[in-house]
Amino acid sequence: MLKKFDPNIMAFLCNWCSYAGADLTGTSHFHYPPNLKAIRVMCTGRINPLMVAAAFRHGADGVLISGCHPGECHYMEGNYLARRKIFVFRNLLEFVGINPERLQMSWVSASEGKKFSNVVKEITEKIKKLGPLTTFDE
Amino acid sequence: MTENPYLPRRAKIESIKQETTGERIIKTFAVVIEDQAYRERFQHKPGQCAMLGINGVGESMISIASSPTNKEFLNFSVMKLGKVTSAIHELEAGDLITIRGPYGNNFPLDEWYQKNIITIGGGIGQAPLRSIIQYVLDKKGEFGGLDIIYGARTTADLCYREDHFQTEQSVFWQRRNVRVHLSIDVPEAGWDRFVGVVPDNLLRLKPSPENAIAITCGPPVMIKFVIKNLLALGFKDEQIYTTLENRMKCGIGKCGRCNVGSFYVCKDGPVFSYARLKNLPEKG
Amino acid sequence: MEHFLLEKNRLNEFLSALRNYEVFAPVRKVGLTVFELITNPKEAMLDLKNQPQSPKRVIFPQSEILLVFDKNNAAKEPKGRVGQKPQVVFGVRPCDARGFHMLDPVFEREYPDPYYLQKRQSTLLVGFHCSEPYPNCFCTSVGGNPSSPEGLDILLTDLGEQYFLEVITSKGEQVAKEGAAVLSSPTSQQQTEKEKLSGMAPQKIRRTIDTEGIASKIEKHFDHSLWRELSGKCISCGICTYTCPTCHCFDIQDERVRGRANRLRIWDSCMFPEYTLHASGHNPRPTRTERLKNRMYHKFKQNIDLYGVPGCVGCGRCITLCPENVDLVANLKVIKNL
Amino acid sequence: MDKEKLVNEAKAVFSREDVACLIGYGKDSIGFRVSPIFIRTRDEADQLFFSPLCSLSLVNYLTLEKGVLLEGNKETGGEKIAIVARGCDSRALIQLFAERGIPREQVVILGVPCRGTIDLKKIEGKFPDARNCTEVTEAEGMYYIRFDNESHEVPKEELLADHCKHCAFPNPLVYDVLLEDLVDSKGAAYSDIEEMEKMALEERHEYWKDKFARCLRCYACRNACPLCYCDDCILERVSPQWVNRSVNLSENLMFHLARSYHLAGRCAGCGECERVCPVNLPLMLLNRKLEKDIKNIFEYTAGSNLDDKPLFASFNPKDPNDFIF
Repeated sequence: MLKKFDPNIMAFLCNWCSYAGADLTGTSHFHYPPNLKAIRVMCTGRINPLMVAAAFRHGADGVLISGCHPGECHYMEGNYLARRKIFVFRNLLEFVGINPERLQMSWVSASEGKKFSNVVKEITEKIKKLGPLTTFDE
Repeated sequence: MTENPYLPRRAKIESIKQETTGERIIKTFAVVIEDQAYRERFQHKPGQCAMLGINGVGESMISIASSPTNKEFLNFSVMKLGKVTSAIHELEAGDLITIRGPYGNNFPLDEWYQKNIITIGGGIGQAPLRSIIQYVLDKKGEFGGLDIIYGARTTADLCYREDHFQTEQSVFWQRRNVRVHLSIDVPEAGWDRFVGVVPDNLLRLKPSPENAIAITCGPPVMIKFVIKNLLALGFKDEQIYTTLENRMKCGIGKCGRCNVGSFYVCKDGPVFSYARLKNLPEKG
Repeated sequence: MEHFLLEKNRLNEFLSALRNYEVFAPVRKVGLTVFELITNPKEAMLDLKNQPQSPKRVIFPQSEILLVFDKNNAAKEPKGRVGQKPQVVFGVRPCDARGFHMLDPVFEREYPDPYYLQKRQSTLLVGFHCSEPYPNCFCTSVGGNPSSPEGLDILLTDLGEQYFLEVITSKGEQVAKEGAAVLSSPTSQQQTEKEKLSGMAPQKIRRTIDTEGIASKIEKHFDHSLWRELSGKCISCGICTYTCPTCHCFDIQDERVRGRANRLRIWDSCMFPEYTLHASGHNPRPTRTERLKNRMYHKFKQNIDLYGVPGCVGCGRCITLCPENVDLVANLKVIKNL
Repeated sequence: MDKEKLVNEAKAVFSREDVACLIGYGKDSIGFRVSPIFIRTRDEADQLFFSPLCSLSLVNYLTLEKGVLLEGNKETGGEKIAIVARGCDSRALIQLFAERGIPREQVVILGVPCRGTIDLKKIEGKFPDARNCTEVTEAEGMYYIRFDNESHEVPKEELLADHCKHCAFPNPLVYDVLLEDLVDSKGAAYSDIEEMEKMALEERHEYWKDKFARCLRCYACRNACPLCYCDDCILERVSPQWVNRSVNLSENLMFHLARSYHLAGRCAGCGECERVCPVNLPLMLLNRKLEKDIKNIFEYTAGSNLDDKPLFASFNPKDPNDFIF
């Protein structure tokens, strides 16, 4: 019997919004799939897409990057810079044959516990449909 | 097929002593090889090195800082610098480490019978010299006098401090012609010994070249000036020894990177007489 | 040893007969000729002209697992080649076969290296007389010859419609036995033809350098300012070392990926600054000048000191593939004329 | 190009400016090869030449070994560096001025309007036995090639380097001396990239797998690149180690993702990475794919304007947002 695919999803959450949002999800008892492994970063702007590639290399089937809504970055513009970088990196992934849907981004504020749980649910479903990432298996 | 030279053996860390509290932290590890057969085969001579490692992190070539007359354990003084040495510094007494060796050549002790030994060390460079110092102290009848010249940047950077102080103040050793000359580079309150760099301390002490062997180890620039001063004091090329270091990976003369001229430091070194060293095209 | 004749159109049959071997042969990939394990003899491309890489990697792979660490972090040796089929490398140029002769003492002496030696001992080299050398070939200047059997187990010479097959070693004899069904005996005329071709081969080598005395010149002029000029073009990439049949330097690294932890040996290059960089930040060979000098020193002085021969087989790859045209032969000439 | 004009202008630069070193093209001893040469005195300038064979970029020599050339010449006391630069090279220079803070006035640029250069692999493949090439000129879509005792005419299309076929900046964008009249520019062309974009994801993956599996990780693509100048490259760090040293498909893919991404919004299009690759990886496809997207979406072209802020240090509130939850 085929083992059910349980995806590994790596999340990079910004300290000021999304990490607090994820916290709120927990304290508000909103459920979300346990596939997500979160790493707190100070700002999405400090995320180097190489961290995303490394997550894939080390076994992630999908990656989520989540930060403050546009205009609400604690450091004024970190999330705008992240958006550009991630947009370009998604295009690069697609060009070498990796489905860009495996790299997701969301804006979740500290008060959006419900949204965070929905984002995680939706992304987990997406990655489940895509199946395991085998590109970095060797 | 013969034994796999890359296969390390497990060794247990018996104790750890933090030597320095300065900018660069040095710890001395006392380790015992677990496998009895390998432990018995691991017969090192003063001057040799061994590969210490942590499986999954990597290996580093470290001088053996204890004398073979010490049958209880092996000493390694490790400075926290790169990936592997940083991981080794995280270990605690009772933890396991890996070891393979011993590697390299050694000091030609047979040729030094009844000679006066002068060691001139700087910083972590005292580690390989410690093996010969301990050996000479343990086999005092085989050698003449022993002068230990050692310096570091500050008192916080001095290795084996208590050992040196004890030997320095011991009447027992003074009667047996063992003298310790410590120095630090910059003045410090409470320091009544020499202040200045090691080559200057050497010039001040003016050890006699007669029937003497001088061994030096330390930063490249210190070695350079120590050799210059030794020559000025009348030492012959054949009386001067140094131990070199280079980046190493295999330890057995295959990976290529540690060569100085046509010699591999890991296999043909680390001990070089100045007579041999001065003919090499690049000096490490 | 024995001589045979192999009809060219029966080459595939000959390769197919080697059932007891894993056959490596040059194959065409992405416009390049590379040595790979073949399953179908038709894949073999006996184009000896364009081999940017030597077959060195069949015996000394670019990355190789030395040790496997288990869950308790205990080190185990990976399964070696013991018990597996022996390998045949087909289509080796004589210079590349000599390259293995240069690698052998490095891995054999003092601390025998089981990883290299196991593969070396179970690998057989079938070479081709090199009838059309590269423009940058200079094997005859470093003790080689385009028709040399040195280091090979079998040597083939192209006679037009047939290959003249010489068995050089007893390992080669075994292969000849397996393929005996498609081999015949050469006529004395064919024997003469083969000898004639061998005699002509060295004349086709167009680049030459008299290496006599180079070692002492390199040593004598070690601190000469000219080295800086020679290395001015170099960009410190690893092409010359990675394509060299005699370069053997490697790095050892522990890697953890997805719960697997291994200690690996990976080719390294003396052209990289990191190669000699101490953890303290001190680098005994900090610039391209010292690194390029060291490479030439290693090949033409150190190797002679250690093993009695220059560590170069004159394949010319480092010249042909150098992106900035650092020309070993030209550089040697400059040193020679100092 | 007229050699005399080039040599005279180079000599004039030496007379006029305080130049420590001029980096230019010189003919090599073998076949069609061209080498970088470093001219330190006025008289040495006679060795300079330029032809369609000059396919290599000289800009990376400005930053090699922490910019050793930029330190000036202690013997002659000269301080500036002069460099022969084509359109793509001038873009790389603009990027360097902006990123590295190299003062513009420290570099004397001899600009060469470029009609495209010959791929050495192609011409050596066509004439493998050529020993001494004496002349290559271009006229009306043909190359006229002389070597040894032969002369040949070859259609330009056959020998032109691939990245030159799509060049949108043949003319130097910044220069102190212009060595020839400006040439017409076709504008950027991305037809090959668009073709690849039409492929299915899996198909494209297979395509790259086949390529990356060949990579030797010799770092030539990085070292030859005029814009890969970091003293401490992320691809070589061990702690943290982003890319392992193992040479296998996964690590090679990591390497190339990192390399091409680091050139996003910076690549000058000189094609050095592709030119130097010993295993013929089509690396410019990756660079040009990003160049195309960045141009279309962010209206940004690397090295086109001395005053531009770096792509990833700037943003527009209206940047694409529809991929975000």
